[in-house]
Amino acid sequence: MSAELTVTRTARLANWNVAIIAITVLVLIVAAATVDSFGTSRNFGFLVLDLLPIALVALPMTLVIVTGEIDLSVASSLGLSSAVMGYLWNANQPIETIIPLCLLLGAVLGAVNGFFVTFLGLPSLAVTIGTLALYRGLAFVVLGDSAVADFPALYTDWVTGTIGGTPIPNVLIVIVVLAVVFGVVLHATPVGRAVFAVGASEQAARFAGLRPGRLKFWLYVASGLVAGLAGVLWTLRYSSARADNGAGLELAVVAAVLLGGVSIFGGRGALPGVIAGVVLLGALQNALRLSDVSNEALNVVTGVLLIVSVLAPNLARSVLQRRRT
Amino acid sequence: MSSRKPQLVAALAVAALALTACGGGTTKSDTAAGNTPETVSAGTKADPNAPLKEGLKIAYLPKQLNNPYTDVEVGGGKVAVEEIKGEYKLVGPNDASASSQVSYINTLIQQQQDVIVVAANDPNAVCPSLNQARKAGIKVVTFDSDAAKTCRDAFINQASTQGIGESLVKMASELAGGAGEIAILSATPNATNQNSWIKVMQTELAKPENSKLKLVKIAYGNDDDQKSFTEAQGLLQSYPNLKVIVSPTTVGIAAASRYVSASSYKGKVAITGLGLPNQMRQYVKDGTVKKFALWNPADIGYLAAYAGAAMSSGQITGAEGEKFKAGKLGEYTIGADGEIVLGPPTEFTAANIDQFDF
Amino acid sequence: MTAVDLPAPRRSSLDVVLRARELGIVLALVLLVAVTTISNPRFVSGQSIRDILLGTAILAVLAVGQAVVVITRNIDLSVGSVLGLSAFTVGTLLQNNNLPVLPVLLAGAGVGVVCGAVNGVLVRYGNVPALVVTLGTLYVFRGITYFWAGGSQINADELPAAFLDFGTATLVGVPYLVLLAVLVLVVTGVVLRNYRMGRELYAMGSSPQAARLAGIAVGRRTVGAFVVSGALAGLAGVLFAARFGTIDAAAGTGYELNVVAAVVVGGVAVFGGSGTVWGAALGALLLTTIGSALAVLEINQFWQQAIVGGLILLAIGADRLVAVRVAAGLKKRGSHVS
Amino acid sequence: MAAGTPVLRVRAVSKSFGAVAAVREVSFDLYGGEAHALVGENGAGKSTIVKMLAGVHRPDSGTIELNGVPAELHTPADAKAAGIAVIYQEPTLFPDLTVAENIAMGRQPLGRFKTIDRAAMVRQAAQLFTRLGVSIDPNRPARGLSIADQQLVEIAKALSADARVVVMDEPTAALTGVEVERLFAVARSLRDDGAALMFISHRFEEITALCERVTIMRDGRHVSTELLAGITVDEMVRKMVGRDLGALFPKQDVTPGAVALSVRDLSRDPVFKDVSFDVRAGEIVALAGLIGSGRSEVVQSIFGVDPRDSGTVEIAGKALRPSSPKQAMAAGVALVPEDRRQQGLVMELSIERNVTLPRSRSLSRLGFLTGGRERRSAREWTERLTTKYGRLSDEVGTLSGGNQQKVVLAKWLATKPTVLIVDEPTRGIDVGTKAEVHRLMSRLAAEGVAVLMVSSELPEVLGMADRVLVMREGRLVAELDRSEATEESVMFAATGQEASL
Repeated sequence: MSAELTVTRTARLANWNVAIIAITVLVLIVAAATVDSFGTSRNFGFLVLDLLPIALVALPMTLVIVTGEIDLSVASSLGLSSAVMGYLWNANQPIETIIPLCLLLGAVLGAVNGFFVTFLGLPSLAVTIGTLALYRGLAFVVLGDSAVADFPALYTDWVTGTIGGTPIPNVLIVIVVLAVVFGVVLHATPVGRAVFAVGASEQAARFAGLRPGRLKFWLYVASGLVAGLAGVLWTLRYSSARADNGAGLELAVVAAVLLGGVSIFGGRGALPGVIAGVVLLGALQNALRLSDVSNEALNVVTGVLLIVSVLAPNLARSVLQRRRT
Repeated sequence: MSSRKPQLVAALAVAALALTACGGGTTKSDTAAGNTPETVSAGTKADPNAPLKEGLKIAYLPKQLNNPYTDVEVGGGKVAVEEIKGEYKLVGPNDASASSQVSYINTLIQQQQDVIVVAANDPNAVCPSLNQARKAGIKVVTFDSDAAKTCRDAFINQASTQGIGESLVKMASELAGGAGEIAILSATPNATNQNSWIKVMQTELAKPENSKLKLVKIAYGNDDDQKSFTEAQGLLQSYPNLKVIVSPTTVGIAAASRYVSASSYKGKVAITGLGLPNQMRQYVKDGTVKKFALWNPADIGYLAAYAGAAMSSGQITGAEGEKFKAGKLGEYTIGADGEIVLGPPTEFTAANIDQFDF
Repeated sequence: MTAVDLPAPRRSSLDVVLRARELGIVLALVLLVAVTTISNPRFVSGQSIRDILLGTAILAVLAVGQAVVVITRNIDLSVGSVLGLSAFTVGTLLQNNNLPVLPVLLAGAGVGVVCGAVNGVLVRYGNVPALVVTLGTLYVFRGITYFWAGGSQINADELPAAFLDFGTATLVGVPYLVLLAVLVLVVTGVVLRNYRMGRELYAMGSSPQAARLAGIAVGRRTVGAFVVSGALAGLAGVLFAARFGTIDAAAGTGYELNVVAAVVVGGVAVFGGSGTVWGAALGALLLTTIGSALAVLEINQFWQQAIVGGLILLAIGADRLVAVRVAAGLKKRGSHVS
Repeated sequence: MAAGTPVLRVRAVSKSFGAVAAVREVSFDLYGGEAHALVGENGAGKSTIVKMLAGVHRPDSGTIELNGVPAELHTPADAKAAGIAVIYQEPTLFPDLTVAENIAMGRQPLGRFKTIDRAAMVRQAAQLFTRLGVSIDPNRPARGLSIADQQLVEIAKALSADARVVVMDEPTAALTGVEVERLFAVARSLRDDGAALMFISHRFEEITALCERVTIMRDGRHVSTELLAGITVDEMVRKMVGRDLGALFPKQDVTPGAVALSVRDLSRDPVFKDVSFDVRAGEIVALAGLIGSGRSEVVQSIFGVDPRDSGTVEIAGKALRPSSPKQAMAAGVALVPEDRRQQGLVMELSIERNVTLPRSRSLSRLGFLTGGRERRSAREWTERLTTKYGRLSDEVGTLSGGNQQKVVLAKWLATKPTVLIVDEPTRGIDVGTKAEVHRLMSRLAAEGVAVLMVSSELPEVLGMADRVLVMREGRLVAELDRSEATEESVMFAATGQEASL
């Protein structure tokens, strides 16, 4: 079973990564050519802002999923970070204190996930469904149903603004910097090598002297930290701290990561593919909306893409095998 | 997975605390004064005699789609837009979230609409985008739920806040027989409309003639059918002596009526508030609901279209005192802060409900 | 070496633990009800109990279906969307159209069967993990409902009175919906416990590889489990329509998390092989009761979600600790050749 | 032995996995009332034959006939329906279900309305256990059963099926002498009832005690089928191995140096207890014993991947913390684990990544890995071990067993260990590679590396080791010098009884 299967698997991964990037580029070109005002610089800004939270959260999520785990609590961590930001702002704390505290909070929330998953050895799916409810609930406890606004214009303007006179949004810097950091960590450091090894075979990784538990713990911390950051940016972008900010985002993030060719079983995936997945989802959404296609269609497209991203390579493989025998 | 990370996190925390200790940085009280609202110039002076432009692109962005009340409102808007030979468009999220509305506003800017008629899910969150729209020359008219005053050109108020609040208390008092416990089942705790009505109600209830009415609880059903349903359930359990539930939201009143009509409380607890005749007809006929009120929502959308068109055509700028004609509804005058009041609400009872279909 | 006298088959310690697992939920329930009742005696009034049971009925039907899938080491996140699609289908069928209740129930379940079959076939024959498939169909089924509904809503006054009566009528004080949920629970519970088919589902979840080697028709059973989950979600859609009377395309949005929570709190292991539908139903009852109790206790309703989250963590954490202790106990009870 | 039509007839079956031909044109017959042994070295293709009979694998060519009719064994269910019961090397139980349910799965006794009659099911299980002479509570879950008990449940399962063909793939590996005797009694009664028995074992005394005929396989091919009465153990071994034994094990004599690895009172409940021994530089020490005697657990505990309850491990006089493979690696310990596919290699990763995985930190520059150094290092070490592969970026799973083992060795030798622990270093690899591995170990010892070898292959133990440590049921029961170590003495220590070789 092994030999042939694994050969095609390598090919499959490479293919899918190339395929998803190609599809994304194609969609961008087609959209720019056919959808009015899709290609404008202003729309580019909107597009980047719209996919900002998904893009950020998808980065650590990629690493978490490559180790064979999952973090469904990210959107709730984002919401809690936003709620706490609003709460502290109402309590008249300086924003310069609030932001680092929200990042710290995110890291702590991630650490709680990490604790349950690695130290207690509980399945991450169940744990993070639990913290998904818990963190969102706490966000409501902190801020109730109210919204906090009036964040300083200096900050909100930066988040929605562009670099100098260029049409490049400021937040793109954040995305690019973090994407590079996570990309390098995953693909060009010993930590990244460990991530793949742990995801492909935790036991073999342990026998190679790696510490899967610690690694996963810190990945959850990173996931929480980035979710906290995304919460801060979300709040500043809408100038509105609310407990329900980002609700449901986790599904879009997981969809983007899987669409990017990361195996839900762990051990496989590449960051460029994930970025392509994020951009593809965001661009499709944007273009469809500009063409007055309803949200509903988008839901269907997202769902179908998600399934096809895993199904298509599987089918291709079985067709290939059938032909060979 | 290096051992340096804990130190890093600790350092971050220390840095944060140090900042607090120094007392430096920007706080809410600093910005409250400093955050001058962005003003977008209203453009040239109004010319009351300018003709209404044809082919205006008028887009409606309600709080969310799939809400029957909203459907009636925008339905009225569609009629008006057709009357003035404009292009009608309806977009909106499936969830009542501000962030999705922002994406839609951005899309509408891209599509170079002439007028955006919006019901804000969060008065502040939509502000930056609305101002971007206004900078791009789009007129912004809010309805249903206002956005911050600094980021829209006009607000269509379904009725004066005072009028609705008073009429809600009047109905409650009649149904309670002038004395007893009443409770409010509202939309979300930060819903602009509901909160201002509740404020008026509270002032009214404080008056001596209403001293025997006791407001025991304000519950929030989040304009979610099921949530409202369970909240009504909770109210009746917690307050056995409750006489009236006042629900100033169409979702809430329908849910509460549905619960009561099928429960043992029917006939003992009265429901009133703001509701849609079509949704309430059944409960009025089976006696659960004696009376409730509402303005004609279709007229709101209708008025909004005319206000937006008048503004886009340069007839008005949104300044207080300006007048414009709104088709079959006649002439309207813009009030303070760009508010345009539709008119007094209608009361519905078993006697008249069959005359209305919305 | 002599033939041994076998000890009479005795209740194993694990059995006791499993019972204790469900006992734990019952205890939590009793405690919760007691505390709430002390603060407000009307909490145990007939109407209040009826309301809680009605609320539980829908969640429990979903939880039973979910438990069947989870026991086979899969998950079905699409149940909320299936419920929505089924509720809207039923609403449309009944819109100004007086059909008897039974065909309506079947129609709702039928919608669910189709959805469940799609999930099952993709999982089994497409080799796509259940999490991915049902996450995808969560979007797809919901999208289809929105397409179809196009923003319309079906109101109670458009539904035949007979159907709405079904939502509120009772038999000796017990609402029909609750009876239906109990029926579903009992049938599924008995099949899972006392029929070969049911035991094979446990076997598949306990060790997929061993199940294949044991000649279990893993493919058929997997599809079957998803079909059951879909059918029950479809049925829940009918119950939803009957209870709430107002149906729009958003019906049941976000239900999947409550359902998974109920199942996990009810002691069904997320990695399959153990747990019962009774536990899942109890989990649903506990979650619903917490919701009602918070309103009565006038605790900020915002705590509800946080409490649910905490409960999930508590449940899986406690299960883990118990499992470790039981495993240690079992190891010491090896066999002995006499 | 009954004559007439064979119950099972295997005709010229072949099966390949990718480029590897596991079974080539193998034919043999099984008669009712016969106990038939299948022997061969590890990797000879025995397990593949078993899996084809079980319906897990389908033959690429050739046929399997049951009672003279070609059988299509596409799925395990087909095999089960055809009356073939298989007892696997590794038990395949459902941990969450009770023992009784495990036995009855798919054949549960039914009561009214086709419901499962639990009482009858438990009774059946109890009767089977009585027949086997063991006491396992039918109501307990399978989780937590010892390997031996699991094996017994598997046997009960096969018994309950009333199978016409019972295939036993090393069922006795983890059983004690008494349990083996009992099993054989049951097997004989099955055989006398007319069932055909296929028995796979590495213990020749068991084969001769139970079976009438033997089929010998080598490298996926059928070598011969003979009456056991007409063949000696020596001849059998020669046919299995296909060469002279002596030349295989080129251990050079080395004068041992200082103590490199010192283990004192190492315990881990319930796997092993009070294990103490030393390994000196330049020495090869073998850890022998039956499967399940705790050998692998001991070395895993030394390396730190498994925890330990008490005891000390010192490398060149320096104590190792428990549960820290990282520290063990830093101290110069390397472990080539027992299970290559699960423990030794990350099968989905490339050859290059596998070879450099333990060293990725030391190969990085300023914390970054750009690929070049890893590639160069991987090439250097795979070449040193003459590994055959297409490209370094190929998944390691695409290699043959022998080359996979070379990758594992390359991976660990590259860490320049002073203490090399190898667990079953030649399991499932071809003869040529086996010799290479042995030469390599010998050379390493000559260079002053202390080698601790766990092996179940007695000839390998006797040929390679300077000293043999024997474990039985978690305890170190004997230490034999090269001169004292014979198959008899090792087996005696390992089983605690007189072996009849």
